[in-house]
Amino acid sequence: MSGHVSPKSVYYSIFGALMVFTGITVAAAFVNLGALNFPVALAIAIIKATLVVLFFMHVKYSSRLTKLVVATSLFFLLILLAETFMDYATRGMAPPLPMLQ
Amino acid sequence: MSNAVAHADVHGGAHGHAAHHPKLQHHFETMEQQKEASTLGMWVFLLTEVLFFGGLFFAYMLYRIWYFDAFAEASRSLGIGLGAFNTAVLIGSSLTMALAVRAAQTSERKATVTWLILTIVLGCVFLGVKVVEYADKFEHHHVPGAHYIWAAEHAPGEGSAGAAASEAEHAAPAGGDLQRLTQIFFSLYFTMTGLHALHMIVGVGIMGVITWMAYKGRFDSSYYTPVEMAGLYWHFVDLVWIFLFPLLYLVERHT
Amino acid sequence: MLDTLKLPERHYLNNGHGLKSWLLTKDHKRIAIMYLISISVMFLLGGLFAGGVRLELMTPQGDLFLADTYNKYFTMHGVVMVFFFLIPSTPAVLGNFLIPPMIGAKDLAFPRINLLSLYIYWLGAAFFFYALFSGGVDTGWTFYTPFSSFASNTNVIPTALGAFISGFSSILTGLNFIVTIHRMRAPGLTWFRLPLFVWAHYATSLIQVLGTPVVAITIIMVFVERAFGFGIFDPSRGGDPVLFQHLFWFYSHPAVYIMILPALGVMSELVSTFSRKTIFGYSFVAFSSLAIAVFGFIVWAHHMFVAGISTYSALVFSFLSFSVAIPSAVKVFNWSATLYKGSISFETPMLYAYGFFGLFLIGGLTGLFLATLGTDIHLHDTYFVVAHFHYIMVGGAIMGYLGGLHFWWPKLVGRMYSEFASRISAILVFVGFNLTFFPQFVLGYMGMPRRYHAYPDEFQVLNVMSSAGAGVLGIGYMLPVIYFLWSLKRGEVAGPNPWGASGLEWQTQSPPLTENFTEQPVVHGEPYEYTPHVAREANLV
Amino acid sequence: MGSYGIPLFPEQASSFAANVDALYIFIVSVSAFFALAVTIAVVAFGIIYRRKHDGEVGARIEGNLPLELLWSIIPTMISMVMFGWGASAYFEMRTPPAEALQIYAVGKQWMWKFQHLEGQREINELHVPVGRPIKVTITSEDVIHSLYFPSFRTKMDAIPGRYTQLWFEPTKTGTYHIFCTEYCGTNHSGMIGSVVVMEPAAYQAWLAGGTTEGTLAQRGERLFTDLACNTCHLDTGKGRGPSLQNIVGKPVELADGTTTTVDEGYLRESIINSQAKIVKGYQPLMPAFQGLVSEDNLVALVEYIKTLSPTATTTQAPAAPAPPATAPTTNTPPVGEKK
Repeated sequence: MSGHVSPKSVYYSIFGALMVFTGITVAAAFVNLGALNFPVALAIAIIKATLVVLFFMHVKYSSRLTKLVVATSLFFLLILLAETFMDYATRGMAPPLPMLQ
Repeated sequence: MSNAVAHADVHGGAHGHAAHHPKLQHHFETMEQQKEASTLGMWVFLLTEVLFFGGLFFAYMLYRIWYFDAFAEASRSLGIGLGAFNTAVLIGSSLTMALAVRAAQTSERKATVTWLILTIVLGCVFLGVKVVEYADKFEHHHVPGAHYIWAAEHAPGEGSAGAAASEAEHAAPAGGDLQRLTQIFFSLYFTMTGLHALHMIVGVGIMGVITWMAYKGRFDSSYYTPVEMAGLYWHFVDLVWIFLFPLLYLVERHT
Repeated sequence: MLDTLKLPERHYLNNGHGLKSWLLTKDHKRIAIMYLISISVMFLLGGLFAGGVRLELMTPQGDLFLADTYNKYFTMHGVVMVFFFLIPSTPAVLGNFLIPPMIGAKDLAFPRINLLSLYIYWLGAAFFFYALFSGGVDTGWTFYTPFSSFASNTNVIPTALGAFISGFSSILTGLNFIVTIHRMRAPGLTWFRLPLFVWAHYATSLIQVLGTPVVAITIIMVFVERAFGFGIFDPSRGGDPVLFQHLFWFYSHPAVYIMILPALGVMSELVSTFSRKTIFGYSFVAFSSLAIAVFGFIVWAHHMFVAGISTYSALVFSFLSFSVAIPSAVKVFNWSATLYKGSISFETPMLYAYGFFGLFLIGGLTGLFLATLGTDIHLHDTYFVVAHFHYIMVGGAIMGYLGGLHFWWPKLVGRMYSEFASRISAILVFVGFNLTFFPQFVLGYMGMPRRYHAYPDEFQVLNVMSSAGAGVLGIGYMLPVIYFLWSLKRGEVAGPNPWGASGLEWQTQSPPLTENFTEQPVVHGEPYEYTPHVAREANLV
Repeated sequence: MGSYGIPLFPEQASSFAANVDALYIFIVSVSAFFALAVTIAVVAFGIIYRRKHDGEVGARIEGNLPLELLWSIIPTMISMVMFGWGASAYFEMRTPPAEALQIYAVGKQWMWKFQHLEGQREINELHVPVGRPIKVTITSEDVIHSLYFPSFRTKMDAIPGRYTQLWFEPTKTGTYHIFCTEYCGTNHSGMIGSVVVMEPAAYQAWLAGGTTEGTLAQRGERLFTDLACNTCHLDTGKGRGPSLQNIVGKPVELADGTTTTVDEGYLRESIINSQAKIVKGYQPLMPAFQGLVSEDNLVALVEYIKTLSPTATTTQAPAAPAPPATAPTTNTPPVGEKK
């Protein structure tokens, strides 16, 4: 009946890592990285989120079905973001008429 | 007929030797099945939550790209100290939550209760800081709508066309655009943090119930599903904030 | 033989009496019955609004109701039918009732959440009724901004909150089904032994849990604009109203499949049972349900081809839209092939199935005109679109729902309805439906825009035909209410399996016990197995 | 067109109409074929395999893979034909020819306002010459509307806050419907009008009659002075704002280092939302005219600025390749990271 019991040290080290990443992301915001500012902030957030999901939420030790549910949510989120963004990114472009005729 | 059916006496057969766990609901056959159902249900619920915040996230991304300067400007008006503090508080509460679940897994009743109470306290600290931040926004008229005013030094060029034109003659800095565009930022800020705070409030409520149940000794290593499910929810709420913090507070701080 | 049948002594309907035993029940079957009553009331209400719309459109001048009244009628018709009837219809009634017995379970995985979803539905409906009695709403069921946020002066907020709340009811139903189908199947009942009805509901549930939250957040964004004066879609503050449409249709296009997929599942059961034959291409029919659910999520912007989206994305969305057509076509072909060398009988449910064939074909094929860019520019927001989606959502979804209701009615209440009356009603619905909506295709190509209170004279002939058809359709829909109610007391006792159908739900008594089965069933065989021996046995039950 | 007194097609009055109708008839034929085939099969099976006696069951046929593939692949291929044909028709509709005559349309609850370059303004009525491509630039003052010409087989939404456009070439004189097809409130069904397609000579005569305001560009020029735009936007380029001579259709470098092309949408945005894109080398001094200039007047200003660029594609000059004018939606700010 009992699931996977992680040692306390795992939780403490994940907590430490999360705090370190929080520090990094704040520090990075004060540095001008040009176009990289946003990707860096987002990447750090994604790393932090992954740590939480894998260790605090035990997905690392969960069934394949749970992993599938997580993957499904990300896949459909990606569809929502990508297809909507496709519209905004290509607005104002001339139609590729020569291609079609 | 099809699905040629035989009837197996389950209760007398496979599981007959094990007495029913008191927490086993009648429509489940085993505790294992019951726990798996709860876990799957919780994850499917979190999946809906991902898409729920996903719609807001897209709106934010779009307008951030379109109106970057307004977003950077508005973001700088948020207190980074409070934001970072709250992030630390929430991550800390995730730690205490994880430890509460662990304590339940190992049948440590007292530890479970202690960690849960700590989680509630940290959650309330977060909400308290949020109240302070919101009050500040109200004071500065940073709540979008009829009373919205973008900072005084950026006085909006409202008035008649003639007034606007004469203002242009004096080459006064015009805050008209920021007056409009920063409202989009704050609309998203309030919607996103408001919904997050609402999730926190619900979370604190759930934690209260779970803590009480833990105090009454309802959980041990053979049955701790409610603690685990509440933990998943709490971690998810933390996860949302992990994204909200850089998106809202850290748009551009280096200028 | 049949006259010797008696209702079982103990069943879910007499296990507890009084209002409390219903309102506090955790039995999925009782919850399904309460859903049935609730959505029937909502259907009646939505039908009344539709009647108002059709009455007004009999004359071109717009002289029966005020324009505002008319606008409220079609808005509330849409809101009621979409959010309070079609979305819950087949899943919350038939799915709720039948999925546990079909998979050999005692109940859904979360009975209390099931009851909660019903209460949430009622709460949403209460918000809608509040909006209705305080003057109604006129935004169209689509709530397009900026009209809904700033221009309309009607009760947008309670209506939108009603839709928002009822969405959670839908999410919880879907969540419950997913967990139930994953975790509660009887021993031996593998995925590929599941009835196709269950597959269809699994696909439906996926859409419910994946799509509904997005429309929920979209409604929240409209709500904060309207209630607090925030600006997210507000063009005067730099917002983009087209973003609303993207987010709205991300849910509302797949939502069409929430309505039609369960009906497709019902179809598979009907076609197989009434031709006493296993379904042709089981795995293709099963996977086409999943394919429809997944493809349904990547095509939404075909609702927006003239809404100012980019030419490139219109191209991509048009291309993807055709991808939904293929699994739908595969289903139709497989059902047709199932009939080949079957042993076909035409009881009422099968009449509905045949009607479904006709209407779903027309509805599906007319979708091609709207996926094709060149024709959609002309047809967008005309009566062609109105006719198309009514063929799918009324022709398809309601034919499936009614077919299923007639099929499983003996299981629901243990008694048969009048076969004669029900055949009449099936025919009336089919004829009335075509008379109502087929002329609208022509109207649409002629250029008549939807949501018009008054219209140019040349459209009148077709509009009168349509209104006349609506009358026939109305009678066709009312008849079942009468003979179903009649059957409750006076109907012949049905016995466990009046149709000689396969499927676990027919193995138990009608009406079933609260716990569905006396013993946990174990499944050994394949689905839809009909052998001469078993068929005889079924008739002797 | 029609049969037995029931009309089936609206008038074919534009260069698109025949193609759209042909595509429509093609899809109708394909649909009718499949619908009939399935119906006949289903009805025939129903008759032939009717249950003869109670104990009868159907044959056990599990499926047939080649058949499944066949009826997946053939519909896919046919639908690709529909897609291709439809897409090419669509691109034609979204690509106005360079020499198209410019007209501006503004939707508001509940009327259509049209403005001709020569200065004529009409409400719910639009006069156009036959045989000449017409480009309509559309916007809205309040909610979303949709400008629909059934006889021309084209429509486009009017979206507040941005420009969209459609074009058509009338091929037949006469009077045809204009409808609003996006629900816009109480009088949605009253937001209709008629488009009058005239012989070119009659159109010229109509243009000559009755306007006192001068051409649209002249009206724009007066507004340009009234709003004191001319005090900063000097032709020399030495004013506080950039010169507006010869900018339309050309790329312009912005303060944040990106480049954009000057088109109607950019001009509109730069007037009402002047801080959105600052031209490189200039200060963000210009006030925002959001809410201060009506859509009608904005159109006049935009048209005036366009006439300052005689080499670019404007109304009368069919010269120059014109990427901005062909853009399907000259609109809201384009997407692109600014930092």
